[in-house]
Amino acid sequence: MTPTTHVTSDPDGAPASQPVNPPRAFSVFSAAELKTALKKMYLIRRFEEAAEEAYQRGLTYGTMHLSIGQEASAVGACLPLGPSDYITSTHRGHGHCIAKGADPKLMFAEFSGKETGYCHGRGGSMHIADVENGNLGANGIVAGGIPIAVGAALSIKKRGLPNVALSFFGDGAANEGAFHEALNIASIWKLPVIFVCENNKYAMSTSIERALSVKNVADRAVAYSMPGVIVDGNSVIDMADAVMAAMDRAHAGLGPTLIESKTYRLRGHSRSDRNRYRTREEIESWAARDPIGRFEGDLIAHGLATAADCIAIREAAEAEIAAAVQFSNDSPLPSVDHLLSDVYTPVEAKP
Amino acid sequence: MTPTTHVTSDPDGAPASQPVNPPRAFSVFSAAELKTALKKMYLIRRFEEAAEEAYQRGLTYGTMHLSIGQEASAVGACLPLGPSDYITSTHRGHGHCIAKGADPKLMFAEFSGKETGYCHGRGGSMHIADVENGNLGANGIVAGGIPIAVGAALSIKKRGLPNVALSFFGDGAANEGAFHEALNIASIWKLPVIFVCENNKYAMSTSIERALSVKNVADRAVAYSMPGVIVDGNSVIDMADAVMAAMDRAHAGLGPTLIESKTYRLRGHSRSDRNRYRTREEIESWAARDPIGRFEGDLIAHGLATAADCIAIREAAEAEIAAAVQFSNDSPLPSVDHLLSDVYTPVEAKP
Amino acid sequence: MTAPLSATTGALPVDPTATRELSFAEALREALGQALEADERVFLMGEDIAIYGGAFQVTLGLLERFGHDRVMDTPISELGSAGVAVGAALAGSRPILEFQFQDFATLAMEQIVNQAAKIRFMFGGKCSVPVVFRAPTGSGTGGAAQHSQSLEAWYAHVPGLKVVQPSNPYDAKGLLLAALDDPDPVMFFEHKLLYKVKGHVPEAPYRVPIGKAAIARPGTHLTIVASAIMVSRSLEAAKELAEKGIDVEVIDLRTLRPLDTETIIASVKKTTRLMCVYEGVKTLGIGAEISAMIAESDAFDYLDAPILRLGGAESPIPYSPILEKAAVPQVADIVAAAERLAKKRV
Amino acid sequence: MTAPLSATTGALPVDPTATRELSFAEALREALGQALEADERVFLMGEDIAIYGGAFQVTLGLLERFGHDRVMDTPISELGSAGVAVGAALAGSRPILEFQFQDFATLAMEQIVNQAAKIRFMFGGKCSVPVVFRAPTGSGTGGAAQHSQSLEAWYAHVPGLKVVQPSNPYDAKGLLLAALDDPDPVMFFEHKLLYKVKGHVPEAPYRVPIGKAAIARPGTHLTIVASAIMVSRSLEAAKELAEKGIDVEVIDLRTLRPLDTETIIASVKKTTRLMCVYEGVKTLGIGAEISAMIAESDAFDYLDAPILRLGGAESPIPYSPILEKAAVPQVADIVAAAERLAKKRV
Ligand SMILES: Cc1ncc(C[n+]2csc(CCOP(=O)(O)OP(=O)(O)O)c2C)c(N)n1
Ligand SMILES: Cc1ncc(C[n+]2csc(CCOP(=O)(O)OP(=O)(O)O)c2C)c(N)n1
Ligand SMILES: [Mg+2]
Ligand SMILES: [Mg+2]
Repeated sequence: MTPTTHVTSDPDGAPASQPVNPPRAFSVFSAAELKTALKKMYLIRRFEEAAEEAYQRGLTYGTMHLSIGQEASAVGACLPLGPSDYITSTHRGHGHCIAKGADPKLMFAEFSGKETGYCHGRGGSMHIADVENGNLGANGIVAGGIPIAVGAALSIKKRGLPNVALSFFGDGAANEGAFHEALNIASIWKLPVIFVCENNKYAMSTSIERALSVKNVADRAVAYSMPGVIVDGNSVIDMADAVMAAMDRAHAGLGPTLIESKTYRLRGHSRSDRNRYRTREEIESWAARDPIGRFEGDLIAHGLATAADCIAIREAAEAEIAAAVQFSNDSPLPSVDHLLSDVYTPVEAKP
Repeated sequence: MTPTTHVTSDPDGAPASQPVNPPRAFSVFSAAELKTALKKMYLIRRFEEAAEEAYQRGLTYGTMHLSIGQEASAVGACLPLGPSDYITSTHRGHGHCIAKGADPKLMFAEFSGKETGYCHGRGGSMHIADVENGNLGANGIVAGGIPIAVGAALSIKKRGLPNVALSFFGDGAANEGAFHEALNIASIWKLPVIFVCENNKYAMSTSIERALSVKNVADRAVAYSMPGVIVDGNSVIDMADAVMAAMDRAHAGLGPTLIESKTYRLRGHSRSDRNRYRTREEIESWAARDPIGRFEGDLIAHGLATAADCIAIREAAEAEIAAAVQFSNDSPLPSVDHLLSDVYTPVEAKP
Repeated sequence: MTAPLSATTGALPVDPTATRELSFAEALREALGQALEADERVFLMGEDIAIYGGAFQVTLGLLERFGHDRVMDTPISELGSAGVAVGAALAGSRPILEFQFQDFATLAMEQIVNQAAKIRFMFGGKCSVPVVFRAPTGSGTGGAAQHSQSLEAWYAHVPGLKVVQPSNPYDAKGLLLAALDDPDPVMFFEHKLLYKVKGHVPEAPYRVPIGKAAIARPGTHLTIVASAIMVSRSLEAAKELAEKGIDVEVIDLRTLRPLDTETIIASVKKTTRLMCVYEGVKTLGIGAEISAMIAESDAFDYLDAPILRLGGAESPIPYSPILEKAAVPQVADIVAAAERLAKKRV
Repeated sequence: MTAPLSATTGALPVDPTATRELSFAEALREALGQALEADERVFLMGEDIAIYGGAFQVTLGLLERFGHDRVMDTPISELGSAGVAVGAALAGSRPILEFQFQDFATLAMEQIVNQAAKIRFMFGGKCSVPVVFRAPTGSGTGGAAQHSQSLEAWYAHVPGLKVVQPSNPYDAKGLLLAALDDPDPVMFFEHKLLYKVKGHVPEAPYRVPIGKAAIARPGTHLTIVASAIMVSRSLEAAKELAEKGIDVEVIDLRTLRPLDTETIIASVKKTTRLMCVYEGVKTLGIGAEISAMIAESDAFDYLDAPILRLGGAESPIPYSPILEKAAVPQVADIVAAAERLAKKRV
């Protein structure tokens, strides 16, 4: 039985900032790659803010789940992945999507229900996907993507490919039967899959203390004979390191890893949240641990970027999101004539 | 975190015969009560044999799952329970049912689809229930009874009753999402429920090695912050002791316990089993650990029964089952005119 | 929303001068509060129903009044929660489980359909399973394909269940209290677009009987059978149609199982034309049953035109509002279809 | 069991002199083996399908031929397994998942209905989910309420799914190979009582197209629409009815979604009388859709009698054989109902 690996952990469940070993990510990724990661964090942040603005101005529809505060978790986990690695995502999926390399233009158009969006306006915020580039989609069903990632990993293994599948899900998802069944199957079949639980302390209004029978989601790894790793989810570098270790395991045929990313969402659960279940102090204490500033500090401290670089990156991201919003605004709505056209795959008649 | 308590365990996963402490059951139960337990074991054995005979003679219908070899697990677990404690059972439920105090006459009639059966012939082997006496039913759905037991425990707790709910299930059920969700809920709500996993090494043809990601089902208890206890399921006394300890915990408001009963079914999974998945040697080695002979030995060694007593008990059980079969044979079939009468509860019109 | 028009349709007599108005959600909340007060066996379970007050705020404030023992937040465990509700009901409690969206009840189908619906029958009638499963349904809020379904027909296909779907605040309260009295499992579906709709609701507890449809609007030319949000849409359409000289009778099903076949048959015999309007997917949606029921009844002989179904599109519910609207019947669709039907002749 | 009679009904031409016979289970096994041979992306998953050969022995021997990598025993995890199949399909594999009994697919409804059926649509048509879910259905084996259901109508209510239900060994093989070719998720339902039924099955792979019904027996007085075991019962009834001077046309649906409305409408126009025979619960069973479809089609004008449905009882399936038989249509019931219908006039 591999024991749960607590990288480091304070009594609050929030890990201290530095893992014990020198981070591997700094030696693996070039300065350019790390700066691209920073850019993605800014893209996520601005995307979410733009989404929020659109909602406040009554321009969008439906619900949305913003990942502001969780950017490091998404970007760090996806940093080691290539385009042929798969991810599955969640209702809170914009960040994962951008981290996996999606085009914010097509995302914002999808978010706005436009024909030019990733899903031609069929899916919306909760269903943005880009299967060709390994993003098997956000998911409106809590834990719905976990077994799907296991299936992708099974397909990878069957075809002898050097890839992995990585499944993002929340702390709330860890109480779904789908989590249990999927982790058991992944373990017995030793599949190249990485489970990344983004524990932001709440499932909607329900705190982990009231819903989860263990202190850490990673404590459940032992029930599936896989390593359970707790990571500071607000650190890009720690997340990337943990995922690289899990990829090594997967590539060696040793099977899955459960990574618990301790993080926090700074916005409400969804647009209808009145924040009755947590304190302003708690929110502010986490706001002070902002993952973007944190990563900028890391980059500057390691001489990989200057403060001016960071500003330039932020501005580029802001411009890109502004362009994405413009693209979306300029885009046409879907045509009702095509309502039924994507239900089934058109089939050529077999001779 | 309470660690998994291995009472004792050999490399084969089969616990040695004696726990370390002197068994509590001997001081708690009178000789008469223990002899009744022996009688129940014989009733179960004979019931199953009679069921098998009926099938071989083409007299019954449907499938059946015999618990020959698992009598100690059922009888030992139910020994400490009173009529106001609940159980939920499984597809392999005849033993649990008799252990909880059911009348074999009404059971055999139900097994035979007769109007006089527990369920008036509606349920058959897989659905025998006796709700009034705390048996919430066998269940055709693997793991289906686990959350139901948790619900009964919730109701017990809400009403402040001094009872417990005990859920029997198999090793295969431990891979169902229902197991996970139910154990988590029971733990966070500290409910008076006892989970008894009868690990007979196989789910149908699928050995635990190929389906279960841990060595012991009890190893999963840690994922729900509850004690996990491995018991020699072929020992009535060990089973009763483990359940009594779990009842103490439940009564003290400390919540659930997961007990893993290591046992073995000596017959095939169901009537259609061709036993392709296990060896004759394995079956014979377990046949040599027959739980009935074992319990008789315990009773005689402790001076609680004589060999003659045991023979008398067996003969009484045989006679009782013979009478049950006769009762069933003499009973009428249900009337098709009443097919629909038990679908809904008749309601008095409200004024 | 209109309260039922006639006592013969099953509603209790309503004081016509009463004007107390509640929203659909408030009416449900009042019913839940009264049930919790009246019967200590009753308790509520569901995801985020306590502190948050439920995704649609139906249970808002009940935690404060009744405490965490009676208003229980569950983990996100639909199957387990449903099983817990079934077990508690078997053991003598009266649980009400809220699914946050009907779509998530797909995770609990095993417990609902194999256990709750069948236990009484399988056990030879020796016990009942008095549990109420509540769930918001339907499209119109931009929830997209996994948060907008109308799968009521599934449950109406299952003997052992009762299926209730109120269309207005008055019925919401009365049917919920009736569901709680019912000894058998009741699926209680609440259309999301109705939650904020207001209507007259008496304060004292009352019951609207399960299994009785209401004539929401009497008419002579054509019968529309609908439920939930489609009742108000049909009533609105009926107004437009009246201006065009077509006098529509609108039947509010209220209960999808058991169906009030009597009321529907009587109406069809009177109007000789039948149209079923429903949000669920057209194929095998509730309108299929109503149509088939009429086509094999003696009302068949009275029909002056084919039976028309206006159901949801043969697609998942799309996200984009323009598509979402196109996927389910709107007032204009009902008007157009009714006009067509009124002209048709066999 | 008869092979399809006419090429226009969608079957490939069959050599009338061929006599190779296989059971329904053997035909399925042959199709699975041929698919595993022809396409390395294909693999099988399910509970006890490898060593045990499946609860109904459909996959017997395939482990020996293809090994554990292609014939995979799963843990008892229906929801997880369904999700794994969906994910594997999305990633380019061609999984075939066997549910041990259709009843257990209730545990997997989320993945089947929210994911498999909707992913293509939600993702804007940019991918497909080529997965086949197989499941034994129906009563008649003493399985009682949780092992005997016929919930096909649920799936036929869900856009994005295709639903197939063969009635004979020839179709079993041909439809299964067609399901495997299909880029979209297919529910493949196998009636337990058919597994041992024998019939002509060519050895070389062939397809029976999804979505085409077959005229299992041509007739002039009355149309019976049926599927699975109800086809053979209807054919048997038709023989008896022929002796009584009633010439019945029996349509074998083969596919419940999409429905072959054309074939049914044409038959009803010819015979002017329609009866739907199905094992699922009568209310909202597949017969409801067929009846409603006809009642709104132009075939309505041709009807000389109300449309009759002979469906399963409004109860769970009981254990006792005498009750179990009474709960679903038997040959005698079909004969009696058809006689009544033949006499009726509008
Ligand atoms: C099966 C299911 N149940 C409930 C919901 C409603 N819901 C959406 S998000 C959410 C909370 C999820 O919490 P968590 O998994 O921790 O993710 P987070 O929102 O914190 O990122 C809930 C209850 C859902 N979408 N799917
Ligand atoms: C949900 C569900 N899946 C599958 C089955 C079919 N089935 C019946 S018993 C069984 C094996 C159960 O194994 P286990 O839980 O270990 O109990 P045992 O039979 O060994 O007593 C299976 C697969 C079922 N009844 N229910
Ligand atoms: Mg969370
Ligand atoms: Mg077992």
